[in-house]
Amino acid sequence: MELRPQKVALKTISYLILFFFALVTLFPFYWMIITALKDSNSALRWPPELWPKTFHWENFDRLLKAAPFGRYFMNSVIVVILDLSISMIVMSFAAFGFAHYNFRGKEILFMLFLATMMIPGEALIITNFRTVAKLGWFDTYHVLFVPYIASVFYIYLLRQAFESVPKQLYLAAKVDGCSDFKYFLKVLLPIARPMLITIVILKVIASWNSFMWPLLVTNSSRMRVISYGLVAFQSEAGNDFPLMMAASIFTVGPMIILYLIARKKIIDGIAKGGIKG
Amino acid sequence: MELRPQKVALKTISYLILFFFALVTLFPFYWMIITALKDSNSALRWPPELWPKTFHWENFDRLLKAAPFGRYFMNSVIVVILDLSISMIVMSFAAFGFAHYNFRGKEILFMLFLATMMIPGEALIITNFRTVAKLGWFDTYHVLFVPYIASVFYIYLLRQAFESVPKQLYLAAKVDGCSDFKYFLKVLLPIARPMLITIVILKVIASWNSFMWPLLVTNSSRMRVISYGLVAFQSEAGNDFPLMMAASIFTVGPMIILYLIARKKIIDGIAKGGIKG
Amino acid sequence: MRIRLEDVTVKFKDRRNPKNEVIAVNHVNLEVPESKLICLLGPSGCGKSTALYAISGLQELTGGKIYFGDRDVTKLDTQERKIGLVFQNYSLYPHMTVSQNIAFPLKNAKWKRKDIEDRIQEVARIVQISELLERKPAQLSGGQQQRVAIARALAKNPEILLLDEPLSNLDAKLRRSTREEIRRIQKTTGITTIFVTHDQEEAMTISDEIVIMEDGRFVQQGLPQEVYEQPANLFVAGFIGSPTMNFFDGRFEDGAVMVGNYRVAAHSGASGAVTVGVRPESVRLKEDGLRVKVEIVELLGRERVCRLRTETGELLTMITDIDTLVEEDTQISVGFSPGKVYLFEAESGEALARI
Amino acid sequence: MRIRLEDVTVKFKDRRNPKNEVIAVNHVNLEVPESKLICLLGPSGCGKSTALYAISGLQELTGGKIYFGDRDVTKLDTQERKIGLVFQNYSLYPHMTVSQNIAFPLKNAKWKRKDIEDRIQEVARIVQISELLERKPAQLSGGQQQRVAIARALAKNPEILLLDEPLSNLDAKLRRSTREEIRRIQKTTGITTIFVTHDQEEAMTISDEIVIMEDGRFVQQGLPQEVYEQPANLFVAGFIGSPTMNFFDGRFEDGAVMVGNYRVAAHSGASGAVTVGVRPESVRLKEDGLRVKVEIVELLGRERVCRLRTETGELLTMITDIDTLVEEDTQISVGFSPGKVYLFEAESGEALARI
Repeated sequence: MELRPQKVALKTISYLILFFFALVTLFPFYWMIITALKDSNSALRWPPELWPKTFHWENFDRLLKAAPFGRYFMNSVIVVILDLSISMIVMSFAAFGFAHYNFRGKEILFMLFLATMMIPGEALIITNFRTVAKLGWFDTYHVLFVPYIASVFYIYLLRQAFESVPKQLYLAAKVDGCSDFKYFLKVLLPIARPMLITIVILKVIASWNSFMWPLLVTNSSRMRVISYGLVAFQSEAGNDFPLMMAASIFTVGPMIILYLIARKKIIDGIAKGGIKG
Repeated sequence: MELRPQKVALKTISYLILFFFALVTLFPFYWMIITALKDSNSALRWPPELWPKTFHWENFDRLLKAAPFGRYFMNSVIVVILDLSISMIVMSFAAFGFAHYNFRGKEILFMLFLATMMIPGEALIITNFRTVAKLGWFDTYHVLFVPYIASVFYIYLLRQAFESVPKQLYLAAKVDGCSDFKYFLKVLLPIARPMLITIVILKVIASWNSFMWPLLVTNSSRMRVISYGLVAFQSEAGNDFPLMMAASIFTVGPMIILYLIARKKIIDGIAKGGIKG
Repeated sequence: MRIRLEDVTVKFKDRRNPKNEVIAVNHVNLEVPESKLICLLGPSGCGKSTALYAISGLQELTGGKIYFGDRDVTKLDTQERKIGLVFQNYSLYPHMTVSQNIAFPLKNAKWKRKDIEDRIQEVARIVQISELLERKPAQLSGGQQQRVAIARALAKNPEILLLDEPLSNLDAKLRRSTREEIRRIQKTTGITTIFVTHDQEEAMTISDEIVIMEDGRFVQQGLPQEVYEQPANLFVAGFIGSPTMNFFDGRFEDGAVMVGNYRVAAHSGASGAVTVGVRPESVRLKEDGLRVKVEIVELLGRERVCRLRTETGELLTMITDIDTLVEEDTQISVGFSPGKVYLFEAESGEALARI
Repeated sequence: MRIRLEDVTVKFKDRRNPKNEVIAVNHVNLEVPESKLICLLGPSGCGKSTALYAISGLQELTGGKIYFGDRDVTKLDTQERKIGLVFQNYSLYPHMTVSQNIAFPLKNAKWKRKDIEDRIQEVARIVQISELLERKPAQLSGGQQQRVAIARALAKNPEILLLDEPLSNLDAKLRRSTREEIRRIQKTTGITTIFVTHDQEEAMTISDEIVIMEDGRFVQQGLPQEVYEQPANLFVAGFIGSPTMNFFDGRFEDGAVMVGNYRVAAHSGASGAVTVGVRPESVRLKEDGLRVKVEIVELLGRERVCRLRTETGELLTMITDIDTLVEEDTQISVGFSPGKVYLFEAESGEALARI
């Protein structure tokens, strides 16, 4: 339905804020890309060029010669895949347990879990660090993801998704001669698919971008993941901003490609099945 | 309805995973608290004591003498309050603009915003760092939150919440002689309250726990926020684990208290009105 | 307040194909007398809600004029039209109590606090929700929410009350009592009211006059019983009445109307095809009538609803007294009550005669 | 397959107060003959769905026994009982197509792929959804989902079909046609069927026999028309029939039943109070009858529904032919048709006589 023309004041305020918002959100991103294609001198020039005169694609060649980003990249891919496959299984079962079974103290236990969301990651990193140090896990792949397998928030979202499936569907499955495990596998998981996809994507992003933890528990450059590699490289590359930005694009690129491929799924997942439970 | 006894296998798997999950989630937390109350020697002992023989409350006294945690604490409080009040206003308007008005390219702009969620914070920190360096904003309060005022994800959640309000309610408000702005203020915001509360809490946690950015843009210890203060202190305190853990509790404490106070609201908010839109 | 619509038209752009236009309301004229309750009745998608929104001012007109009394309100904003509007889903503000909901339009109109309080008590009394004032909408039943929505619409002393399918979210029992309630409130207050519905029984029982809409046009306007007994065309005849009217392909032959081999009645129409309509209650057992097989008999306490099939495979419904014995899976012969058979032009569907 | 319930009881713990027990089904006995369709009819919360779930095996019994034929199934799991169950909200698996939904119970029962495919075609033909097999439930209308749910329930060749308010999510028109459809399917397949509903009209039209439930007990079992004409007590009389039966406080006096000053009929009952019930269609214009004021007259095409108020303030409903002239705001005098007046014991509500 078309509405009568409204007073424009509020609309103007909204637009101004959207514009400001676009600026602070999108500009750094744009800046990263064009700086990666400038030469070292013009990158430092003030006022900055908003559009470089020549594009220095050779910056990427220089980057790969300067540091083993290929290796970093593969390390990140391995960690993401291991993390994802193990944690999705663990979290699905945990969420199913909470959603489907009743046991004494269930809600209190769940509240305790949720309470840990309040603790800053930095505080936990130290105790986790001591634990893996005692276990002698430094410079391994598993040390990079095992402490982060069980995320309270994702289990919470999954539990919500499972609980939003009508109880009658479980009864229908019983009538249809379906075991609990089959119900979990054939009915619950497929229905929660939008939420699962959303969580997979968020988990991939977090895992790919994780930095502090790899910094602490990997020493050799052989085991560096890409985000750590990026930061380490930045301290080595010093003032060569274009090279730093090229390295940033190397790190950001896969996530952008993931977004472009999965865009519709992400939006659908979050909008329809995901966040809405 | 009570159900007939089910096969126990799946239940057992669920319970085992829940137990494992409880261990990796809750144990570090427990460990932090008891270590803070041990003396330096017993903290290092192996195998560790699960329950200290004596409680060394004086660790907290030693901590406050060793570093200005009171000052750090107040800095964090100021930043959180400024961040929260400005960003909630900005984000509400932005979400309202997206939810309520139609303009050319709206969905494309929104997709672009969402795409920035894929970029790791570390990559943006560098460009943001260069920007605020040029602006000469180092060692100020506003530098600590301005770049993070507009969070794409929260705007997205708010937009969802606003759009889930039936369009007919807007028409009803029109019939009742209500302007657009009044509708926003008196109808939309109160209805979206559960979501607003959820976002406020998530924002407080993120703001309180932010670490990398303060590390980069504040130099003087006068401007340190508590998370940075904690980490800085840890490198200074060296091997005095109990003191480090006491400092951690100082950082974590307010969040735990926030949780205890707002627990019901958080749960209700996320469960009913919040995540469910 | 009288309402007059003059040549009102509302067009939309088709969402899928923006080049196409959808004509939701198609050059309609209407006169609503003062203090009357008029129903806009039609199937879903016929444009009746759009017409209501056009009258409320929430929907801009593509063409035509709307008058309240002698005042041309075509260009006025909703809030200047002095109307009350009750939405299909009630559209109560979920975060406000009942009394805050009722007070909301008054606060926006800058009434004094004392006046607002008095008015809340007054309308609460009219719609009988005085004991619910401190509740939130979620704590109310559907019927109670409905009353609150009416109270809110009445609060500002509107000159016109518009109701958009206000009963469609209620269950059968509540629908019945609420419709009597609305009728009572409308009579008490004497506000000119337009009521939109797709339920013909609702329209029949509640309204002073019915306006039947089809595809954006007003097809017929009249008293409820008039519309039932003298439908203007095939559409109205099929839409009004439950179970629906039976239709047959008939023909004029030898100065009579024939359905198959059954001579319905003498009628000197032009020769050729004709559509014959007869209501279920006008189908009667009759020797030498139409031979039919009884497929289903439903006993509904005081009457029998029989589904019959003719030898040519057409299905028809007959309603008889509970005491008239008709059994399933038997062959019977039925006729149509004289004076209760409707003839429609086969092609246009226009009513021709009642014989 | 015959169904027999012997002294079946289901108790729950009260959620708010775990010490209290709620008796949902209270020592009921039932015999369902082979190939019949039985309705469990009662208001919401009367325990009818719990009773159905108990028969299905989804609900454990607190006491009593259930037999299918001669087999005691009381201790059997749901999947061993050879039943099909259609839920109120259909409970289709939203991520599966129609044919996958129908195949699901067969796959769980380890049928061969070829047999499954044949069976899908077969049941799809019975419920007439052959052209919908590749759709997802979300792409279907309510009525189509309903049919798919029935198809899935029929797929495993169940010996018993249970339906839990299967029509309550459909609109009025669809409800009518779907109920005829269910009747047809049940007759075609000959499966013993139990149908739960709160809608008395639905129960009247679809079932071979009706069982009326009140507060966990079976109050009356009988043919639909029997239940209508010979209600066992006040509850049944008030629950069956629409508009509902009129009730009056009456008394025995001088060998007759009196309502106010109106002498209803001669009857030699014990003296004292009695509840007099009379259906709206049995209220007739009559001189020297009960003097009433006509408050509302609804013209419903073929009949008039009149709301009347007695001099003592009681409201009653009368249904007359459309041609009987009764006008609003007039005084008339009405009587009750002889042989159609029901007497109930004033205290217990038990039926006494029909006079």
